[in-house]
Amino acid sequence: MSRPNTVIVRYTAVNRVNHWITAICFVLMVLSGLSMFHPMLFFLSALFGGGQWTRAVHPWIGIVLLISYLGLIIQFWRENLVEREDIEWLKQAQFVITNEEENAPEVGRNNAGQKIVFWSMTFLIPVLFLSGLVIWEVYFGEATSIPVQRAAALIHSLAAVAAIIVWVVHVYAAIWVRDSMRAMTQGYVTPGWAWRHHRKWLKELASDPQSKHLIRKRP
Amino acid sequence: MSDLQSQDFIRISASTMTPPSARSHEDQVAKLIDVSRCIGCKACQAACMEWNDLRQDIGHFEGSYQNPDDLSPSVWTLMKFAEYENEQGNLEWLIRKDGCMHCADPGCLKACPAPGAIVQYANGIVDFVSDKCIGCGYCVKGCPFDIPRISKVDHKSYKCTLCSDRVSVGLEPACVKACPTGAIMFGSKADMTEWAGERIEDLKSRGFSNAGLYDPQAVGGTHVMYVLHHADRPSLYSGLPDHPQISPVVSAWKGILKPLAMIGIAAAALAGIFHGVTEGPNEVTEKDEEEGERALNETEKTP
Amino acid sequence: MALTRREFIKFTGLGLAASSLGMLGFGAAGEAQAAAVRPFKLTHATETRNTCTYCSVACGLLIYSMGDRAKNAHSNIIHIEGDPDHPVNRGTLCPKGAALLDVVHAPTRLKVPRYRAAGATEFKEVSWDFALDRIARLMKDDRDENFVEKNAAGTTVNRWTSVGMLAASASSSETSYLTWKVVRSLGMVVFDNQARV
Amino acid sequence: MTNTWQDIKNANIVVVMGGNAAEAHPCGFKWVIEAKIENGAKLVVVDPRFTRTASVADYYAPIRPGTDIAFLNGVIRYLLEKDAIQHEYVRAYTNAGLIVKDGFSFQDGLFSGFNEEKQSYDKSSWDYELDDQGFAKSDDTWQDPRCVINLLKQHVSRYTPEMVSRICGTPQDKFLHVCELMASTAAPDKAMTSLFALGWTQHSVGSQNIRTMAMVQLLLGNIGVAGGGMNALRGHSNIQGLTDVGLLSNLMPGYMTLPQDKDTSLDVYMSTKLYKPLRPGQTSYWQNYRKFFVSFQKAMFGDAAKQENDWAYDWLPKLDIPLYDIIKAFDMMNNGQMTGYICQGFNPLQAFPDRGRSRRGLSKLKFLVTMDPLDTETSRFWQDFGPQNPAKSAEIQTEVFQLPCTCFAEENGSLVNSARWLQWHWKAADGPGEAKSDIWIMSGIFHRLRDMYRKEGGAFPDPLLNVTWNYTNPIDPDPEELAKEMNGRALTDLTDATTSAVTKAGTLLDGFAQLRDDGTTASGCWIFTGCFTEKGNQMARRDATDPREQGIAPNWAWAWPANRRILYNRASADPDGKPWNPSKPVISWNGARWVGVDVPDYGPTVKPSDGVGPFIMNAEGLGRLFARDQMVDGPFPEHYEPLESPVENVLHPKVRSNPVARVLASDRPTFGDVKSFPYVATTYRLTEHFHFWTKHALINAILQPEEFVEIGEALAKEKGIEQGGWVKVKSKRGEVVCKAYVTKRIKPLTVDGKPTHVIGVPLHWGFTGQARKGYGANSLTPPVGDANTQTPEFKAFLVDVEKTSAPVTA
Repeated sequence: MSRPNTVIVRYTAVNRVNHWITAICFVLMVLSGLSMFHPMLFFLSALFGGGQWTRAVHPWIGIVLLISYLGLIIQFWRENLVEREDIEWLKQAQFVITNEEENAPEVGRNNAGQKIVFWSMTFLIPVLFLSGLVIWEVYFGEATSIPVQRAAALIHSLAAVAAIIVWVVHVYAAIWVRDSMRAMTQGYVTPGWAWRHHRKWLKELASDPQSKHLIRKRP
Repeated sequence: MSDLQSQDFIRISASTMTPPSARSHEDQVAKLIDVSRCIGCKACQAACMEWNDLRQDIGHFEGSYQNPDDLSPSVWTLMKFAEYENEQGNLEWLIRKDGCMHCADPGCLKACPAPGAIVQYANGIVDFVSDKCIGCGYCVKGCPFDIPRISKVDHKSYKCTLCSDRVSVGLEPACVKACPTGAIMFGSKADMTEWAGERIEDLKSRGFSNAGLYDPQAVGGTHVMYVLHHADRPSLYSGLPDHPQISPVVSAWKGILKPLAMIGIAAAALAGIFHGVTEGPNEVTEKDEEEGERALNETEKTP
Repeated sequence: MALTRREFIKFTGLGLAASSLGMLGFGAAGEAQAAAVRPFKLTHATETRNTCTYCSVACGLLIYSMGDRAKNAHSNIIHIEGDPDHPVNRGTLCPKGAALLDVVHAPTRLKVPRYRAAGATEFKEVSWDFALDRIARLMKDDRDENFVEKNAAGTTVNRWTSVGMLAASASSSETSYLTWKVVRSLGMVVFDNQARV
Repeated sequence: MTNTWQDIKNANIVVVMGGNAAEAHPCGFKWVIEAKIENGAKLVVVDPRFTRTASVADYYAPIRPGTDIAFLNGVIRYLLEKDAIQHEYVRAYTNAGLIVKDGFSFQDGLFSGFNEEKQSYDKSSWDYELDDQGFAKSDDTWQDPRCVINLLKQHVSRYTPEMVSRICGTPQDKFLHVCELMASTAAPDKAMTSLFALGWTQHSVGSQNIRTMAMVQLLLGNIGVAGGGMNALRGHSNIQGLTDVGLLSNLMPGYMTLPQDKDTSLDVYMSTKLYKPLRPGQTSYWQNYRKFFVSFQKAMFGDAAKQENDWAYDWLPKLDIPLYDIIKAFDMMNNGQMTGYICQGFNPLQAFPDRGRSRRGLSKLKFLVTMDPLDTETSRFWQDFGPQNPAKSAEIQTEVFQLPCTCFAEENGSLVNSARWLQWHWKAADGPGEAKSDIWIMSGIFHRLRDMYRKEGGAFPDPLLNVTWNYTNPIDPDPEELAKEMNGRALTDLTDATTSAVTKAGTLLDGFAQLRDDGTTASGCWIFTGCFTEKGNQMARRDATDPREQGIAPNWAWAWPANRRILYNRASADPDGKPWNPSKPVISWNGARWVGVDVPDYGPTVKPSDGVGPFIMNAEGLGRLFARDQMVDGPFPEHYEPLESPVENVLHPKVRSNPVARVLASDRPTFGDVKSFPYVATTYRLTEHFHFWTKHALINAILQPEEFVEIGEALAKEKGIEQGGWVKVKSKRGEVVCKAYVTKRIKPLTVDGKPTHVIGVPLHWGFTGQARKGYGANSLTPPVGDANTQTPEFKAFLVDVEKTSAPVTA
């Protein structure tokens, strides 16, 4: 297969750095969080220097995660607004899953699945943050009543599990849909990738003189 | 686990294993607090502080004899005072020694995520092993009696140990020994329960028809029990829970959620793996590239 | 209940407790806990019998001190608890007695004689010899000046009223007796103790 | 205490009045709880506040501070009216039937013999009619209107339940219920014990408070029996011992009294001491006074005390006034009559009434010596500590010596507990730094003075030069040697008159019966004889065996006198020697001798038929319902209002308070009246603290950190005082600014129709130590003393209270 000479910038450097800060934080949160969630995974706390360290750093990473994710929200909220065609796409999602994407409607910059990931995280991360604050013993141990803390702990766990599942889907999708990863590592996609997965977006790009700068020669 | 004789633990926090159960004949111990004999002298508090080398900061007078004002990492037991006017208009000064109840089914242990940080010995004592404590505060949320307190200094959880160091060498806890009026007794749980029965009879004969034993079964019974003159209303005694139980929220959190969550996460991952194995990757074809290029070029040419 | 209360109280005693509680089955737990729980801090401490210094119930005490009284070991009191053999307190102590350790080691315990000169705003540390020499001198000068040998009626009265003494309430009877001898042999009559307050 | 701590468990009724045993003596109080559990006893508490003792009581009745005599006289009236007395006991063992002199009378609040000018009584009319042989006349049928029981009936007739309620503020039904409970112990096999402490003593009528209850106990037959008695719960660990050894201005060891100016010779002195029995065949300790005295002089002065010099009688100082007590001492200081003061383990700035007066007094001294393990307020009276101790150091010319002492854990010795047990204790460690024992310090002062007198001469050095000091280590005498000296020894070979047994010279004596008045025995404190014998240190005995678990433990330590555990135990048996309560006998007559768990109160072979009365301290051998000459303020107890009281004396308005209370004229202007100070205050201790010591101990400072007063909800509401808010409590003498504890445990009492509020003032705070700084309750208290014992009236005085803000501290 000949390598195309033209590529399309999908994520800017700022986009990517922000994403990866979020991703690293999220992974650390998952590892530290799970170690405190299930005894089977307590061994993960060793990665952080033991249980005390795990307990201590988890909320701080959470703060970084939240701030970082706020950055992502600011950068991506507009392109993740839900549109009527997202529903159509979802209805045809079985074609996507079976790699028969050509049978599904054309997709803009983000498909409905990506939007679901975005909005799930946009909902879950603040929930995790707020419920996390309530159970952040060191600073807020006495700020709320114990029943509130119990509820917060339960909500925190539920939200975390949901977020992890969303994250698993997100990561798998990135692997499954080949070359997607490059968009988030090197920032660009090929016209073919765009044609295959986000044809509508490609067409818009192509017809929009404002977007010329996004189309460049392969570096 | 370290070099502990694990046969002597019947519960260990954050352990997925069933502790060994070969030693099945160890007597359960219990501390019986007979509120009707208690004069609120705080000897138990003093003895506890002295034996356990605990000294809270000197506080202020806060409108009650209750001092310090709350349990803390250095206050493991605390006399609580309630002025109660009964139906006859007579004053009763209900004084209760608060502290860990050493539940048979300890909520703290259930909530604890650090393996071995909370243990329950075969004699019933629930003990915090601070070496393993991570300071998360889950025990605080798990406890139905609001007992554990997390230190702001070393971030470890503290509470009454039932003087496990004394009991382990065959002595009674320090508070029990000190108690001037015998309001705190210590022995086997069976003996204490029986003795409580005698005390309740006596109290009934003195007009306290609702006298009874506080050994709440919803937490499996406790290894610290109270003889109350008003066993029908424990909350009169500075908010002793009327119906203590491990909160359903905590049970859900530490019970069903744990396996469900693991299954859920695993299922998501497995789904991905099986999808990958069965459907394979979604790859861009050469045709796609051509089409893509074409789409780009077309527009480039058309303006 | 199989045990009488007296026996019950008895076996909470130090010596008996170890064996009796052991028989009840607490001993087995001990083995396990020994590895997990805080080490028992009195294992080889020296035990001294004493009597509580506060009220007149006179509870028996066991004072535990570091060291085995070897020549090179300086005894330091590390723990005080009730004497289980004592017929009155049977091992119990009140909140004052249970906290005796903190009065023995109070930061405001005096360690050196101190002297405050007339009009001074601070104490200064002095030697015992300075303090006792000066006190004796002040006492003698005043006694020689104000001692009343005979009253107006000519009766020998031998009294000294211008220096007085308040005796303690917690010192031993032996100390009291010696104090009485010193005070009365000087003719002192302004003499009282804390019996009333 | 007449009985032991453990003996309380034998009681059927425990009355705590004039004390707060649970709070002040928790470990002794366990025996009250045991009485409830083991003996089904009922605990009755009568107190102005609902105390910690009340919290475990079966019955609580409130009372206005300072009105206990009215209450108890009401009880006596009830008992006599309902005939709820133990007849046989009262007839045989009390002076109910003795006939009182015609001259005795009581009118308008005054007994016969009152001298207005001297504010004292001539007690000569307070006596029995005597027959030709000098024995008291009696009427065993109680028909004679002048016999004690009839005079008593007449005296208490005014104390009807209505009157009691009017004076005390106790609701009538509660008063009557308490009467009923007490009356239930008139049965011979039932006992009531009275536990009391400073709640009775710290009044201008302190001794009479106790006496009234003693009379109730005599009428109920509760003295001398198991579970009975009058049990003064003494405050300090060795205050009993200090009193026993006579460390009071007018005392000598063993309750002998110091000569007065009128005792111009030994014979004159002795003539007032040797009691003549008032009934045929009666015995009395005091018949042996001369033996005790001479033996004491031999211990004190050794060979220098000789027959020729009247056993050095003149070397003892004589008193020109009855007492040089603390109230007098501080008055003298304020008048510039004192040069120096030595405080041995005592903190008068905190402990004495009217703190301002104490501070001014100390400022006028030339020198002050304090000997204490702790940094006391007294030793720093001259230092400015802000509002809690405003002092201008530069203006105070007192030289102060603060001498560091060892504490209980750092010395050997014996302490006498409330039950008269002498218990030996052992040193556990050395004291900190250069701290020295009181024995070393007193010896140091002694040697320096003696050397100076030897070198320089000076005023009458004879006693100082001749006092015995033959200790192995004269600069730091061994407590054991001192204990042996108090016990006493034979100075020559002694032969017992009846048994012909010989006691070798130098041998330690076994009992005070061996003491002689011919200089052949020496004993520093006769009541302690037997505590350290040739068999060893009896005070160190540790055999806790307790026959029948009756609470005697006769082989634990040693009790004075003669290892007797229950005083007046002869009264535990009926006149024939059979125990009143067969299930709890103390001693009984087996036909040949007295046997039982305790040492009998008199000769073990004295037959019941000899009719010797059980109360052998009294000349008539009987318990006194009529006090004859012992009390200075009347042979019967009478209700007098406290010196500061919110109401008139409704019984006799002209004689409002105790006419012979100890009040110095110079202090009268410091008393406030109800117009300016409308509330009754009472001071007390909290269980978390011991006086002013434990605020130095961190644990206790944590357990009760800060000064407060207790105020009832009604008064708090009236005054706008919030829970835990700041208040200022003022008396005519000073003020305290502290936190308020608004409580349901103090309720207003209706006294003579008017609501009366009581304010509780705990007394533990000062300006040294670890607890938060406080003003101290004695900033408020009046310098008034009980007529008999001069104990200050800390339990009833007047104050005002107002809401305020936190004090500004430096």
